[in-house]
Amino acid sequence: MPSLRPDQLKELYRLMAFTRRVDQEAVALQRQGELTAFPPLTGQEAAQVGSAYALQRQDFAFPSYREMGVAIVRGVDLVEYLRAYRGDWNGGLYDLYAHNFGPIASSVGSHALHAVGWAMGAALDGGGKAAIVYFGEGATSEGDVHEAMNFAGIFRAPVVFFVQNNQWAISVPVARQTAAPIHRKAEAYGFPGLRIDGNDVLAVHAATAEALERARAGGGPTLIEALTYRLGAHSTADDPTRYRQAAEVEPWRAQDPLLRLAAQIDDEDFTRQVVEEVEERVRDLRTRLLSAPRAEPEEMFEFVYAEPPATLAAQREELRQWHS
Amino acid sequence: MPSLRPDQLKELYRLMAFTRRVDQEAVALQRQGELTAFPPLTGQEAAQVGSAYALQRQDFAFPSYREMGVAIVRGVDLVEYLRAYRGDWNGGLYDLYAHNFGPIASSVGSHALHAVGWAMGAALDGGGKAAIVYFGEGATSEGDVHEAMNFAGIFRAPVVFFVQNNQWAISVPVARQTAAPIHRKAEAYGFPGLRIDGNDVLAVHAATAEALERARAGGGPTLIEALTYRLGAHSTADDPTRYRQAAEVEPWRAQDPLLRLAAQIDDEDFTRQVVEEVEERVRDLRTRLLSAPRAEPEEMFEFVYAEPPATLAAQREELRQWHS
Amino acid sequence: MAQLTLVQALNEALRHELREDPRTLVFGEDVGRLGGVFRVTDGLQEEFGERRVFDTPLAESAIVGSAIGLALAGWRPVCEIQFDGFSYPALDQVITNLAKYRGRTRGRAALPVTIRIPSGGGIGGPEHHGESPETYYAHTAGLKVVAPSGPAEGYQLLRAAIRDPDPVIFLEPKSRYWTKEEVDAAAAGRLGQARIVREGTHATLIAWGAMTARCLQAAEAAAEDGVELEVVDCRSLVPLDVDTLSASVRKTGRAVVVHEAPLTAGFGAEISARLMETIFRDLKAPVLRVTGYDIPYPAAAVEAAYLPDLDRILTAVQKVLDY
Amino acid sequence: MAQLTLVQALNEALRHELREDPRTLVFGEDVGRLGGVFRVTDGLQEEFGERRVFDTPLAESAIVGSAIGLALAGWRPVCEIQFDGFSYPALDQVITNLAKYRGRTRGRAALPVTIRIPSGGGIGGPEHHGESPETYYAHTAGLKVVAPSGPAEGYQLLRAAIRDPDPVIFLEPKSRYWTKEEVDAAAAGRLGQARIVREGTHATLIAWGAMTARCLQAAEAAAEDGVELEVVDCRSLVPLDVDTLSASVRKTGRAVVVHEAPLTAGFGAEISARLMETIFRDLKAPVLRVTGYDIPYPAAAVEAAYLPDLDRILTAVQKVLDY
Ligand SMILES: Cc1ncc(C[n+]2csc(CCOP(=O)(O)OP(=O)(O)O)c2C)c(N)n1
Ligand SMILES: Cc1ncc(C[n+]2csc(CCOP(=O)(O)OP(=O)(O)O)c2C)c(N)n1
Ligand SMILES: [Mg+2]
Ligand SMILES: [Mg+2]
Repeated sequence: MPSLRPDQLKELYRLMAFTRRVDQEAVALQRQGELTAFPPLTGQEAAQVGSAYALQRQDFAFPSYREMGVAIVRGVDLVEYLRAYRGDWNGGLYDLYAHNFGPIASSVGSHALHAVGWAMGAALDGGGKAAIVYFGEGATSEGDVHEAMNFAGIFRAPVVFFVQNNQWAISVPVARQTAAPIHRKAEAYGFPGLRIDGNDVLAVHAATAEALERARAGGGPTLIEALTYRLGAHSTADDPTRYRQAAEVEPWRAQDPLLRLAAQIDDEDFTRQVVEEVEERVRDLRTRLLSAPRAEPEEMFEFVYAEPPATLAAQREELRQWHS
Repeated sequence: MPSLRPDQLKELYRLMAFTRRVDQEAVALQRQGELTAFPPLTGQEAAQVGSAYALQRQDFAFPSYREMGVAIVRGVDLVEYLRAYRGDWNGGLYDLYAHNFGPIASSVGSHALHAVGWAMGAALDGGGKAAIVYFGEGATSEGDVHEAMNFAGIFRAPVVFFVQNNQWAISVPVARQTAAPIHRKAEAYGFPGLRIDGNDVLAVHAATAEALERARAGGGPTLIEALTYRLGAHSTADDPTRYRQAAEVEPWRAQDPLLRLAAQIDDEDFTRQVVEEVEERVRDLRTRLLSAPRAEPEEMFEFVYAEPPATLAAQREELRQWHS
Repeated sequence: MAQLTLVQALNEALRHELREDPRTLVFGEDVGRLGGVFRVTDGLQEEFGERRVFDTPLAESAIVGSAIGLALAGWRPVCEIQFDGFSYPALDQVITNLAKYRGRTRGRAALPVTIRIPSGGGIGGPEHHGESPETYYAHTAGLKVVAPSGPAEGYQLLRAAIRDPDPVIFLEPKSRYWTKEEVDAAAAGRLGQARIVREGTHATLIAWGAMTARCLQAAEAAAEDGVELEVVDCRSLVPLDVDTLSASVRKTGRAVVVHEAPLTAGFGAEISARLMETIFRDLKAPVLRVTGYDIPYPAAAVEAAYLPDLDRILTAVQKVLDY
Repeated sequence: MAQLTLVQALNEALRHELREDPRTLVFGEDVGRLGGVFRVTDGLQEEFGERRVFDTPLAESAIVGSAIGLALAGWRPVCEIQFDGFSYPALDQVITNLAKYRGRTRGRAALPVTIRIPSGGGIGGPEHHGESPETYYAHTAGLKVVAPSGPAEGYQLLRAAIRDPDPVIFLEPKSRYWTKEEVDAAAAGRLGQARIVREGTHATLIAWGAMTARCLQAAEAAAEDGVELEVVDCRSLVPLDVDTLSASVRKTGRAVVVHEAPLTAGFGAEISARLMETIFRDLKAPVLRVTGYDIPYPAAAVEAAYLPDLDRILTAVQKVLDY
């Protein structure tokens, strides 16, 4: 893998800084009652941005609920993304095919199988594409994630399982999820597994780029365990002080992926400028989000079937009458 | 582990020979219309008898649908066992607690979790007991088996996962179940996994005894992959010539676990005598099975709830009237 | 036109769709080399190759989950779950994802997935091989649920299910697999229409899947006593053709719904409730249900006593007639 | 006697049972150190230790499957599934094993397992956090299905569920978690009895869980117009107290069933069918259903339009009155 050019490092920094700032804004918006809930990712920017940056246009990313950083790299409109957390539409309002970025998946683990199926389909179509699926270390306990990795191994599906081991699944520490290192789980499926420093964006990028390239070339799946840390709460409904000590969090703050990349770039003018840019973009995002039209009740009937069965059409009609 | 005494070898041989002969008889009974279906185990006697022979009274065995050899070692009455395949009662008519042998489990893989739960419970009660759960290599693809092993690893449950890798899951070869050796899967869960010659009853016994002993002593779970071969059909409803060549089967016939043990014992009088004993016992079994009372329709209401809800009681009453 | 068993008719339907649409895939446990434990996929791998017809590892959730992913990549998966009782490990994928994906993506990701499930009892199978899971699916909004009653229906409905843009749960009545019937390979099916299988005037029997034939037998038996029963085959539970059902019962004034699944919260309850809601004034008697009992599907030796039989059906008919 | 929220009442019930029976265990995701995402298990790990109250890995099938094994070893597991929408990965264990084990072992292995599931909508949750899965369980023979409507009910029914020798699915109405009510810690509950929450003469509203309170509100609103509605809280869906329900509707002649789950094959259909079967002659109008729509549970912003509200309930009441 060729290492990244300086302008690419800066691009990564911009993306990560923007991710961080939107994350904070989303938490604030929730406190202000503008979002119903939000799962912040602060601390995991390198893992998300670094891995997504390795994707090509034709690749497909399957996120869980915490991958706003990936959404940003994929160019998803954040109004359409955040309206999921505003309670306007489950899964988000963006077009998954416009950016090859799947809907927000809130049920832990089950989307891993969709990534594998998509990758099998891409391979049937002749290859040259890869899927990446994101989930946490907690998700590795679910049967679906096992079945997904097993299918991927058997069908040599072009898919990268990208595990953000952020040490916690709500209040449950990783030591309660598995008695083995997560990256070792790949041995059960016959493909490579590796553990990387998930707060080092360059390491993340390099490992992911290599795994994706192998997948596109027909070399099969890879499991990447990115060691990182969720610095904030599990979600805005969560109070992490109930289950972890500040002393545990502190060392991870020193590993803040943004600080680490900034130190590498070592250009204070640039970082200062990014802060401004980002503020501006977030202001704009906020305005657009808050002025976006709210969901209309009738819309909930819209997309369930290609054509609504008679009973459903009647129900929609009933609702229309209530609301007119 | 102390090696087995000569009389124990002979006991093993008796058990295996009896298992083989009942297996053949069961297939014959099915052909005669006396059983609805039967999944023969011929070829897997060493794996089943050798492992079950390592159990102690207080241990608990959770079988799948093919573990008649284990049932025999546990002292389960075969009339009560085979009546499951006669269509009289799902799961078998034996008392699971009389021999610490669970009901016949036909849904692949899901019983692994029961073994783990039982083992967790035994550990909570102070240890000194172990569970063993039997399933095939095909079952390792199921999410439940993964969740079971993962729980076992986390809770250090005293349980042995005994996989009979008989090369086939109906028509699907092991190469289509997993891209990794099965015993290596233990690495994903942080406990030992080993592969043994499943047609060598002494090797099977030794490995299982050691794993059980470790479990009883609080040393946690073990995964044992016993390499063996299903010489017969998947079940009496199956025609293996549709998916495998005779040439594949032949070498495994040479590895027949009964022949191998007979060669070790090397006592023709003994083996001849066993044949006679076994014939006698099978005749008796056949008579008892065919003269056992058939299931009564009304019984199907009996054990669903501790006390039947009113609707169910009414349904039973309705049926009683039909059948009187 | 040919005389085909249901197994053969379904095989023909799959073959037809595999030929017509190169994006159609068939997969599941033992569907490839073996051709399925019931031989419904017999010969398909030979004809269409291992790329399009393949065996999967033994994992139902993965079968459905990967079908979703394949559909997202533009394929049209037809997957098999080997038996009714083994469809449950995939329920989460079905409820959480298959049924919701179209909505979740605002219609962008249609999932034209067909899940074939040999269902129902009556063939002396072991535990978990005789269940009728239709309620679980019918209650899950976002799915279509189809239950053919014989070869001709099976052929047409399976082709329609595969072509349908929405996910379809296709419940094959395994006790009817070996029944023969004329099948017209040209006839195109449509989902969502019930069928009057026999006309009658005194009461309506409503069924689907294997119970349709049993209701026909009951109607024949009743006819000997001068009672003319109308028999309606729902064919599809979702969408349910309430119009055809209620038109029939409006005419006869009486109805008995027959199904194999347990009574409580079985789909018969939905039909009963719907009939009451739509044609209460025309009902001369309560809609009755003849169903499996509220117990797990029993062992082979007693399944005949569990399944609705002519006696139970005719007794219910007598009740609604005498009401 | 104390004023408790439903969360506190359930916490008290768990505490009580953990104290009384040393074989009782509480486990699930986040129930230990955190005390549950809704704090229902708050403080239990402190009081009873990590042996009896513990966090599990994130795997619902394993939670239920290991509960079965623990019950086989003589323990009395009370496990939590964090939300309705995450109970589906465990459906196979529930249907295939939990519900069938007693029968399969001819009564030797009773499984006194209680599965608590915070259920239903109305709290602005994300996807999968607002579903009402009762039909899936009620249709599964071998289970009991309990759905308390408030703190007092919750306390008594949870204690009864834990003591029950059969597996119980315990659906907690999460939108009622923070409602306060007098709770009598001495009162023993019994499963299988409905309760007349409000007496009335013109029509009967039938509900369970969170919809009970909504029906009470509807009854109060109707009373202002001189319409006296009887409100029945089913409390338990299996066993269903058909006697209490039909006695009420026999008296009023009219009924409306209200639930959050989608209409089609929802449990309202069962109640409707049962009422028709038992008291057809006494019905002055068809039993109507006011339910969620036949769509996946929608996003927070529109859930109020999805859930039965006073307008929809009172319109249905008007319909049965005008019939
Ligand atoms: C199937 C399922 N079970 C439970 C939950 C509730 N839940 C939401 S997030 C979460 C923890 C997930 O932890 P992890 O996989 O490590 O991801 P992280 O939240 O740390 O990103 C849980 C238990 C869920 N969403 N889905
Ligand atoms: C959950 C589930 N899916 C499918 C089946 C159908 N089935 C019965 S046995 C079998 C193959 C099992 O293979 P394996 O686990 O290797 O055990 P073996 O039969 O070889 O002993 C299959 C697919 C089942 N019983 N349960
Ligand atoms: Mg995590
Ligand atoms: Mg096998």
